[in-house]
Amino acid sequence: MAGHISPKSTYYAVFAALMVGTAITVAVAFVNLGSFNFPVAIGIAITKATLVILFFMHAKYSSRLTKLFVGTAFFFLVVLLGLSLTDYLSRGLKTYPGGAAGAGYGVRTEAPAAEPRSGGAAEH
Amino acid sequence: MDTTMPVAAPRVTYLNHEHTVASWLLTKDHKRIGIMYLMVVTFAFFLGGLFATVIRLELATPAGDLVSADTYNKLFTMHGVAMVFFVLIPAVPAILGNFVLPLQLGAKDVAFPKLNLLSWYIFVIGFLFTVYAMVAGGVDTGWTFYTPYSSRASNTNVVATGLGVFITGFSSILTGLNFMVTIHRMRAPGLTWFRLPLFVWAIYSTSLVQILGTPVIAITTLALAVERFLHFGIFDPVLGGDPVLFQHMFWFYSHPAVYIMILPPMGAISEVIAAFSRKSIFGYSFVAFSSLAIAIFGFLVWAHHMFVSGISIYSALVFSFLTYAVAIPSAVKTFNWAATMYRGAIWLKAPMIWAIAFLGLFLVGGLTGLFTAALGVDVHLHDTYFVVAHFHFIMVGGAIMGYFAGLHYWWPKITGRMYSDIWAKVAAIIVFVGFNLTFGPQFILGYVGMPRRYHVYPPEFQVLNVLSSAGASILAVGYVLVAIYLVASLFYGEEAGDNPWHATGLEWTTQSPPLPHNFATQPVVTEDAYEYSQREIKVV
Amino acid sequence: MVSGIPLFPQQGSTLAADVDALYFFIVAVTAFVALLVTIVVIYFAAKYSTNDPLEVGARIHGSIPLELAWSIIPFLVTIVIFVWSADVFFDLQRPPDQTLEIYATGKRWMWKFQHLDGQNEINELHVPAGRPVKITFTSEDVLHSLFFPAFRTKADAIPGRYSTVWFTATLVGEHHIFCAEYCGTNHSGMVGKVVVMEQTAYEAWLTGNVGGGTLAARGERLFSDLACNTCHLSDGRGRGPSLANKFGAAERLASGATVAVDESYVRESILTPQAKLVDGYQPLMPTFQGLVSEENVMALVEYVKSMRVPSAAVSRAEAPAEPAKPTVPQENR
Amino acid sequence: MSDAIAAHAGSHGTHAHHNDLQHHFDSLEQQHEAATLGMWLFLITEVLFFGGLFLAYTLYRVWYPVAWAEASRELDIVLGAFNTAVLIGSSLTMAFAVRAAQTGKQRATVVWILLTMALGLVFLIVKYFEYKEKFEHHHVPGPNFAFEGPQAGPAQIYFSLYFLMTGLHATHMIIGFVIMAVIAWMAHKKRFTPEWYTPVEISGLYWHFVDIVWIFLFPLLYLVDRAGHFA
Repeated sequence: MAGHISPKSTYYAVFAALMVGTAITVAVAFVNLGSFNFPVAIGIAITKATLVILFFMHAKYSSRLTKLFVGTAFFFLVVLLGLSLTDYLSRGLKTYPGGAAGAGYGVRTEAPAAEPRSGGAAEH
Repeated sequence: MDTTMPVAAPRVTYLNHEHTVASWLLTKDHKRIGIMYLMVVTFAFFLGGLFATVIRLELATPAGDLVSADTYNKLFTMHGVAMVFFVLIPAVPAILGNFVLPLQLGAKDVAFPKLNLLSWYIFVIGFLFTVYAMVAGGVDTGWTFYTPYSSRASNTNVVATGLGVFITGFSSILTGLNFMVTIHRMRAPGLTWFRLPLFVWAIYSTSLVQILGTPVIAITTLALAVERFLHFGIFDPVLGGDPVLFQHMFWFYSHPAVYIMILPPMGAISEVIAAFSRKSIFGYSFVAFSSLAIAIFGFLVWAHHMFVSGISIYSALVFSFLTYAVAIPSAVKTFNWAATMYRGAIWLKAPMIWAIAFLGLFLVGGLTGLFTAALGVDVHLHDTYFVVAHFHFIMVGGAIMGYFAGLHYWWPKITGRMYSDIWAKVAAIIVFVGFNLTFGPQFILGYVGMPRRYHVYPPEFQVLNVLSSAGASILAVGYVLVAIYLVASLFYGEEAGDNPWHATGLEWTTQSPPLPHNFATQPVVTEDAYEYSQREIKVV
Repeated sequence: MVSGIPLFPQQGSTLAADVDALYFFIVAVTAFVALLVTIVVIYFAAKYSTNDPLEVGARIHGSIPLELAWSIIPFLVTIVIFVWSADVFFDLQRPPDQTLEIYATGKRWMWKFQHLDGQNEINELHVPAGRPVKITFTSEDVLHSLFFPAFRTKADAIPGRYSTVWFTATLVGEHHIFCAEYCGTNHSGMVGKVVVMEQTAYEAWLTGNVGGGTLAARGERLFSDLACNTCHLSDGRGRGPSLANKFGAAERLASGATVAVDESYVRESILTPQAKLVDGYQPLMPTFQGLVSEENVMALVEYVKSMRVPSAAVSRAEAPAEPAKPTVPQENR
Repeated sequence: MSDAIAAHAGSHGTHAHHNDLQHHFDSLEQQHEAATLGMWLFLITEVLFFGGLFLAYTLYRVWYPVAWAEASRELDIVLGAFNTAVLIGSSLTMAFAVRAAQTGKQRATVVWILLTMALGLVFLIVKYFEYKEKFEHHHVPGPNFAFEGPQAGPAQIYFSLYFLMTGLHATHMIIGFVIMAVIAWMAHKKRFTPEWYTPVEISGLYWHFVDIVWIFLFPLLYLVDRAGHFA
């Protein structure tokens, strides 16, 4: 059974990239990007995780079936988060004149429209 | 492909090659493990049935005159927990799947036999936890464990029950994992994906749901346990938490769990209908892929349990639409089963009678789902007896009837004995009639407004409730009858022979009961499943 | 005895007939499919039955056109049901502009209703026929669900936030109120009745059951008892924002976001004042969590609502007569 | 999954060609593929297991940004970053352990695994001191929870999630530590060859996964609003 044997240099390179990624994510956290801090942090984490999966876990050299399973896991994770958030992110939308669906959900980040009570568009 | 070897009597079988208790408790043989699941699940089934009996007796009158309100609440909770987690979810995958799957694949065992045994022990430990919770005072949250009632208000054994469910979940995950690897890596030479029996496709799809869904219920019950036990706050509205989040997480598993219950029986039904129509299944690839489609789409519809729970109405719209999408593959399966019977040579033996009864009840169960998926109607029907009737038609009329069809079909292979065909048919008819009488009136009860989980109810609902209770007593007779003649067959049943149904499929090519390692020689597959008319030229 | 079996619930509201029409449409569709498949299966089982175990069936493997037909046709039918049901659902979820408002609280195991004119009821609710009624409610402990079978509507009562149901009752008489979400020991005892009365009888009932002033008046008393008025000065010079004309407006928050001031937001501001701080004010307000009951919060909410200058608050005397069939307002007016 | 390892570790089949081949497999290749596939499936389960907590985290972070910002500042970013580096380092040593097993360097395999375990231990010790600090500051959710200011309620939700997420992660670390001890012992007994090193590989998969979880937990828990947007 001949598994793929990566050269040591690959592992050192991935390790270096992960450490740099850690440094960047800490540094960026201290820069005020407004509401973009969260997505940037997640983006860096996803990149780091991808490196670990591809090289340390040899997914890059694995069968198509293994790759499919890795994709499946993340697809259903997105389903869990995404479909739940269809509820939470649309609760602030107007359901009837002057009301939103739940406690203080009618919050939005942009300036209010001229017409009061026109309902919010999104959460924070 | 007759690979059976003539063996001098008494034959060596998986049942008689070892006799000690240890040879059972430490077995790595998938067939023996299947039987061990059968024992525990049957016990849980009659335990849950006992709770149901008391529930129906109590509801025969509008007043709460048989048991107290607290006792009643515990009864329906424990009925739900026992039936859902310890009967419906393990019944077909863990019993029939364990026994039949490696045989159908032409494998010597599942991929990880020790893991398989470990799964059984985990299952039993989880069950013991739950039984302990029941014996030590019971639990009264409903099997849905909604917060904040379960985390703050109830003063019953929520944590112990939750841990029982948590532990059992790992058994389910590991079984699914084991089967999935087995199907990928242990198929006999020549057994390509599109030659697989449809039962294998169903088990594969089920395993996918078990692997993807069960961890979410595990983390949900764990979060509930720490919230209740250590006073953490994750769903606690007092701290600003959202009780509805619990429902999202709970149903992310518990809706697909319905497909863990119903997909494997659907697979068994495909086997039975093809075998007793002596015909290739109609639209093989459509039936096969509809299993996968149900498994995947099943994860996209969970919030249809929450249309009046305070979710956004736009989200409700999305989930209602997706729910209709998942209805289609189930409909496709049903139509294909009916079409399979067209110009078949239909042999009306007991398994086929159970399968036809399944078709009738599953049809009603599936179609009434169209009501509860319809937003405008569900606002009225939600949490009424209509829902109770609907899911019993799916879970009992569908899953349990399908399980019985499969059990009757493979019983001669499992035990080597044939039960009484006539009694089996009588039992099927009794169960069918009793079932309809029990749950049919509940549709009307729900529509006229009787909420579920009611210990006492307004007197105008009594007549329908009495009908339902009467039906339940008929149903109970039917189930006890099944237990009697199946047990009797072990002692008085005729030798079944290796292939009493003249069916295709590798499991029928070995002896009954099978050899300890399944096959005398490695089977090789050269044709599609269900090739009854194999000598004729294949035309599609 | 048999005549006493209810097969159909009473149609007690304007929307009940709409729900029932959809219900019977689905009954028709499903009954047709169920009968069709049942007849086909029984016919095949009878016609092709054999006792020769070695006989084999015909060599048929499937048919793509049939598969497509019985996938696409049911899908189209379900789309019809989906669209229709969504329409009914939106009617059920969106009350008209002008409604008679009632507040309710669920707690184990009773429903408490508060009328704007100060009448309080437990497990009994008097409403006039022919006028849209909107109930704003919450729970003090666990989940409940306020269910009016005769009006075909229900919604869960969730601790920590407000839910609403609305209906225009049409059938004078008494109808059930149920708790539909399991809530513990006496869940099945958490029932009541809604008494639908003719307008004149309703007026008489209201005057015969006057409580201690209107709900808003009770809220005003609480407003000073709890010393809210020491900061929330109406001229806007207080340490807290003026509440005059606030209800229904959009409030700018310290975080830069804006929030629509509705019942839920007022409730949240009383119980967790720091959650959505108004722009330009210090986070000085203490929480009233645990100090004010949900019923009193509702009185305060109603008082804040009454501070609108051209009062649009609907009270019994000045409410215009509503048409029996309310029109659903346009999305953005 | 530890059983999957044990299944391979403990069985000595009667087949002459290789004593690590179990009777129900036809070849070592098939056995290896089955084991790695099983481990990947188990990791899918793990993704969804933590996924439920990520859902709760995302929801409440969106709802309570200020509480999240304030509560997160109670965590020690230096310790968090240090532990991140330690775990990434342990992933590197684990990768080298697998490589050593692949190339038949049995001595090196043992050394790399022991290094991996040492780094894991360092992580857990640091975590212990972090937890201890939380106990002392009454940041453990429950009746004794204390948090200054108006955000106490949502902050308690934050710390509930913090302890659940890091606690489950630490539990996985401890399980991984035990698995590594078994693998190190097996490697010491020269049980692995370039033809058969499956247990090292699939334990490595598990270890890397635990590392990945931390790669997400670190920014999610420690780095919320360090820039002071919601200060």
